[in-house]
Amino acid sequence: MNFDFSDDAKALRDQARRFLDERAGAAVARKAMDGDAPYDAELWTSVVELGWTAARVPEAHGGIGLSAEEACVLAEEVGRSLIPVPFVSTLMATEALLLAGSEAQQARWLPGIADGSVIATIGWAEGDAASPATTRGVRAEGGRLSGTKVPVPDLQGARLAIVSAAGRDGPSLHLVDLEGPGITIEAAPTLDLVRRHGRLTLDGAAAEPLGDAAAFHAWLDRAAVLSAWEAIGTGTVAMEMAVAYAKERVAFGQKIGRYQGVKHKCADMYVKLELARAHAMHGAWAMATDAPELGQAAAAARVAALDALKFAAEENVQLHGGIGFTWESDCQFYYRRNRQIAFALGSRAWWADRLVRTLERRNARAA
Amino acid sequence: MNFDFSDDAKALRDQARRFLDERAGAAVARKAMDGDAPYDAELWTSVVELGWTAARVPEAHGGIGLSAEEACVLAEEVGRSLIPVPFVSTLMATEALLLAGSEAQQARWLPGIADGSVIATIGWAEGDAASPATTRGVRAEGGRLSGTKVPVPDLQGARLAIVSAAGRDGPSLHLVDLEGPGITIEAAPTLDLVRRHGRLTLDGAAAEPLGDAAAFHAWLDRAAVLSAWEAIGTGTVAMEMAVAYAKERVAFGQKIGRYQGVKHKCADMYVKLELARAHAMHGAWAMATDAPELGQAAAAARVAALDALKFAAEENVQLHGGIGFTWESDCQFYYRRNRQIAFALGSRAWWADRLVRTLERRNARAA
Amino acid sequence: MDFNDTPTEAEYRAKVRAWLADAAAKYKDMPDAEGRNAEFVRRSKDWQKTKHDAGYTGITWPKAMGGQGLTPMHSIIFSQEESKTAAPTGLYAIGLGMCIPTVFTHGNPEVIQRFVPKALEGGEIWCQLFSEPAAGSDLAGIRTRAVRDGDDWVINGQKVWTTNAHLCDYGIIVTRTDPSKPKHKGLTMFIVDMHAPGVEARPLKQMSGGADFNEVFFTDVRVPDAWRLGEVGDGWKVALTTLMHERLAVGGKPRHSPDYNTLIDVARQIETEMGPAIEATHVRQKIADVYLADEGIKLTQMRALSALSKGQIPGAEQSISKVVVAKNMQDMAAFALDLSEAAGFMTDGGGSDLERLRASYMWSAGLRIAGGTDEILRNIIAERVLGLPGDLRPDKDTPFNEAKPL
Amino acid sequence: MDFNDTPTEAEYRAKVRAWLADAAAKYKDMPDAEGRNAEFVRRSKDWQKTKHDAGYTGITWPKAMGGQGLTPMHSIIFSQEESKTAAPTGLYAIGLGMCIPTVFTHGNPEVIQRFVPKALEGGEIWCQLFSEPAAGSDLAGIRTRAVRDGDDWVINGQKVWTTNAHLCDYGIIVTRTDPSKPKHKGLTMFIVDMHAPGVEARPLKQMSGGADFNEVFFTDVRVPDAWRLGEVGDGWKVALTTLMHERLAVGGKPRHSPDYNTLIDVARQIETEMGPAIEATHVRQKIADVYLADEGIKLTQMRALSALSKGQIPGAEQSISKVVVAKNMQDMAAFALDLSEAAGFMTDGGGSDLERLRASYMWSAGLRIAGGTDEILRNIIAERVLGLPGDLRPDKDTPFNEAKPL
Repeated sequence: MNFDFSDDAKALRDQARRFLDERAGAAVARKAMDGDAPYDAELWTSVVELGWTAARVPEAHGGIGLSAEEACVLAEEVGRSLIPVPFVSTLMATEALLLAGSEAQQARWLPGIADGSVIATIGWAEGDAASPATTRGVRAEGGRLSGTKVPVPDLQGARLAIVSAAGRDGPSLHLVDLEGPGITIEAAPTLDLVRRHGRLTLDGAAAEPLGDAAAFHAWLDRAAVLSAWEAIGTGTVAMEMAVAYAKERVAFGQKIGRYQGVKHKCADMYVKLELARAHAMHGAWAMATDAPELGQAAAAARVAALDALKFAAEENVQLHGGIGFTWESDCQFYYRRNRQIAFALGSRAWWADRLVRTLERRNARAA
Repeated sequence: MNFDFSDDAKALRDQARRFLDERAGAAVARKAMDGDAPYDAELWTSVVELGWTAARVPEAHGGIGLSAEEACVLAEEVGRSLIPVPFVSTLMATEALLLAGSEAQQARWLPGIADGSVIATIGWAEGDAASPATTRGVRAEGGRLSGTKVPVPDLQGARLAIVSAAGRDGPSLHLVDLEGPGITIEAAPTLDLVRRHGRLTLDGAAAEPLGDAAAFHAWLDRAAVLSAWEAIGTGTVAMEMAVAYAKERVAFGQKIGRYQGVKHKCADMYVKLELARAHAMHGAWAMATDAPELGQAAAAARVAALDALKFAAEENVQLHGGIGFTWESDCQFYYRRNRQIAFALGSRAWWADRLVRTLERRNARAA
Repeated sequence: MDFNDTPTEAEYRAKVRAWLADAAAKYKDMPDAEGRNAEFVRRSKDWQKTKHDAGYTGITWPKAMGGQGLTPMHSIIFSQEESKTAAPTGLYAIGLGMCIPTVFTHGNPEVIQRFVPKALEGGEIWCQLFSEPAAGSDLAGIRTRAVRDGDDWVINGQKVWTTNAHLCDYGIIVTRTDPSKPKHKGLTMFIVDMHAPGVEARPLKQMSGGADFNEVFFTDVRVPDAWRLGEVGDGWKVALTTLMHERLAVGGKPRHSPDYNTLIDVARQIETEMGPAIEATHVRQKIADVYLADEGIKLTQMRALSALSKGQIPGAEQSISKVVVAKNMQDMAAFALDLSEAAGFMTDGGGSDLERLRASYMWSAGLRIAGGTDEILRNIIAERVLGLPGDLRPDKDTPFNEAKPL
Repeated sequence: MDFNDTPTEAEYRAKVRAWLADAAAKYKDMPDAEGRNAEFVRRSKDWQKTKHDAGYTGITWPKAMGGQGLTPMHSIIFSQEESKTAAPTGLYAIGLGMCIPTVFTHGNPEVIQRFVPKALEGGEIWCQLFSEPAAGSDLAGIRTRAVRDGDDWVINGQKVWTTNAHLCDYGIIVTRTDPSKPKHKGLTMFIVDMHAPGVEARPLKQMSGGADFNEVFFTDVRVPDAWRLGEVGDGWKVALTTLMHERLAVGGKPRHSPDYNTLIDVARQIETEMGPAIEATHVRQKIADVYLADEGIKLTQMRALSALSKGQIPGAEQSISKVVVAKNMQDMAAFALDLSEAAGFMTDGGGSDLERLRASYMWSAGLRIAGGTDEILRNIIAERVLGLPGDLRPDKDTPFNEAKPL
């Protein structure tokens, strides 16, 4: 049994960790928050040079052709670092192209993604309350899309948007070249002040279908695994921050980490994160092997990771006491990002229900 | 503002507490558990002599005519004491007669209840999973009932059973004289080894309707308030037991009550019980004044009390460690009674939903 | 059991209501003044003076201090009625609720004469300077030094989480005057002039965006010994008097916070794949949970008010309230934002309910800390109400400047 | 990443499977034997001898001790395959898993010669005598005394929570030999003959009804000094070796416990006013939560197995597992029993799922305590994994007989 990442994936993880520890982190996120740029262009160049955008792209399209395991470790490291670049969005879009793109579509977009000239993102949300499966506001007619997607992460600066639009069997994905006509892009402020979101208004914009409704759902599962890894990375750093503070802060003559009220909370963070990690590894395995368990593993990974991140982000503020609630503290980055990741692919409750639907289908097949 | 029990109710509470501290408690419950009697006849005689069964019965029917406040304080004290007598069942049946009984029905039964010659109980459950509102197994035809009610608390020894049966608008209550023909009573073992339950098989047994479906629901609210007080009493003693042990048990050189892992758990028990107490007082007020808030207050009281009791009963075992898990420990009485009270009037989830329905109706009226 | 005023209370309420109808009427048509701007201060001063002249200030204070010598219930009745008007409130809450009672309990006659009447009629605004970066939950860990110099004391150090420091004229401050004594023994309390040289108040921006508090820096700030409150070295005891006055406030959810009805409204408006969100049983179970917390705390406070009305001192209701309210706000807001999916995450739309829920999610993280963390409050409940023993405090008897944290 | 055996593992598994198919076949048709009766003991002894003769006992032990000198993965593979048969297991788990490794690590050559081979072939059954009424979480609080008398030691005291004590031939016991030393320093461990005069094992009935453990009373029980394990006063260090062997067991949910599929099945069968319970979203959310715990722990154990397979020592997986499993069992059982309303409360019907859920609700209360309470396990995770400092231990350096609990 080797229920663990491959040595290659681990080596990539270590390399990414070293780079991000040096170049990213809360201080860089704060600079991004205080600035206007949609992302940090210099860091993006470095990320591209490191080959992260090329990682999943097949060699035939100018990439490195690494496996889903590598995508997962990168998502975790990026989640740890808060790095203000559109990597997760581009990665999720890449997965959609890999999964559902025709040879022509892949040839059109993947080389640019690999060499960093194309930033890509995915938009499913439509402002009003809606789950990924209830897209209502954007319709496709004769190769053209109209409607509004908002908030779309990393939209400003992106060249390619993959958006969902209502179809006969539910939403399906469409490729939109953002340099085409009929497209308006505006800022859409959200609770996350570091990762920028935009409002994409489509007015008869040219669009190509990217697979069918089934492909949309298959993509959702893959994206959920990646988002779980990102969440685990972010949550783990929130935990590490809390633990470090608990080892150092003194109250009533002892390190606060000696109090069970504090240490049991840290232990709970760890337990939740480890459970999430186990599910997310299951997801990574299922994604890498195209296993039939993918649906169940992906939903479980996302739900467990959201729970772990939320708990770690909230209790990290709590353990810091007053100082943790200040603007100057880094606690806020994890607290706010927790909302971003919770939103990113549809809510915890929606995914929990999806998990049970998957289990029911599995049980029905087995019966 | 006097959101507190009347001086009369408090005096009755103090008297009941003194009696029960002396005569009841876990040791008496253990004796009852080890014996065969359906209830402790000697204690029942004392309870009747103290006037508890007469408390709610109007003077015209041989009772004392006290208010709902007095019923609530008695329910709490009885909940504290675990006293093995059919008082709560008789009290709930009394409320049904007071609420929905005709003059003749009241004259027939209340004097016997007041003087202790009639033990009464209420049966709604029908063995298979069912909420109070989905009675299916017992039907009334031409003044006769057929079907099975199980488990019915305190059935053995009872003279009068008030049972629900399906009607056009949902279940309604019926009076069944258990000395009549067509009645079979057997033991029905449950998780509660102190409060005995029975299986009541009705085979064309004579029965009188006691009010309509609306009366059934109005009774449920009143019973829920009483059961909340009982639960609060039981939960409070579980908390007191845990707190006493935490003050005395030593581990690693300190009283375990010094550890936040222990003391925060005790604090949480207290917080949950105090919230439940506030809702149950609201229920007592609404019951005593026939206020339109009764539905909402009763459902909230039951749900909050179930939560508090469950937490106190479970964590009382936990705080005791190994010794708390032994048969010889009294922890089991609260752990098991917690299941009995949870079952007694329908589950927590059913009542939580009922609470929201009540709020929706209120909001609709206000709109 | 009833929710009615006693006859005395009813009489007082009627009198107050009649007076307010007239005196506070003019505020109804004024545009809102932000909580911390000059217009708000002007209005607050004016309103305090009006109340003072009519005998509605210092309601519970001794008559000798210019108060009305009435009960806490009278004070609560006035506040309840006042809060129904548009009159400006809040600016004097800490000063008159906590600072000045400490001044007239522990100050010398001259100090009382100098400060109490002026404060009561609203001429001077007060703040409380207790918390420090290294003295939060463990308030006695205060490091701000006061050193005797002739008839004065010289203060150096930093305070934090001071409400309205930049608007205040005076403050009460706890300082360490003898670091060679154990931590609770070497403290002394003073009155300090917030306009004195060396006092600098800086706004302290919160995670949630606003800046409702201050940091206050003290550099060689001189205070006359006559402004000392209590004996030298008795600062901890004096501070406990101040904090006791906090307990009498009957707290609860911050005004205008979203509650279970907000969740009902939000859930009614959301259409999911399976129908209206309000029909989903997990949403309904959550609404019930939120109701239990929201209404449970309100009812718990009514129990406290009933005790007050009978002249009793309320118990642990305040601690229960904050433990329940703050976490419930955070949980409910997160749940509702999740339910609202994208709309809950965007900050420029979604209607006022979602705006309030987002603010609530951010603010609740601070509320779980301010005025006693969830953890400290559980300790208080366990120790003061249930009688459990305290955490070990290894530094309790060690000289402050020799204590080595374990 | 894969869930497959390595080639070496696969080869061993195939060999084991082939052997078991033949050797364990006879048990398939035997009627169930209760875990603690004579027939079960007879069958267990027989099966242990069979395994021993075939080279499947002491799989991880050194060859010098009669073991196979293989890795923990080999041992786990054997257990996995064995558990698929009807062969009787469990009686030797504590003896061979924890007691005998302590004996051969700390015993003298004669003791090893006398006890180890006999234990391995199943001739003698062993128990572990550690916990006492006043030494549970704080195991070093042991009060059972051993006093030197010539070549013997005389033991007096009481042990508790001893599995199978009444079936056992020998035990390892921790005693206090010097109460004037600090608590961890005055302990010594011995082998004790469970049939010796003065040893009395009484069944200890649990809250859940059964009696799976014993209390064991020692009255003037004599043990030769030659049966001492480790030096006098080194009992704590020796006990830690024993407990370390516990860590290698890859735990999890008790076999046959209800899981998320049970909840799905129960929910499918319940018809509520609003349709099948399985369609209620609060039920579905709960199923998801239970799945996350159940499967999350299974997957966490696979991570531990993968580490073992690579020759690494697993980390905190055991502690995580028990914290999650026990509470999840209690919550899930309570939820399912609630959902089943009356049927969940009665004990004489409702089908096997409900029987298992009721048993699970009772048993989980004990599981949250046994082998480390939820609270102790959280301490372990926080201190050993996250490196947080320990609770203050005021009695650590005080002579045991002078320690005054704070």
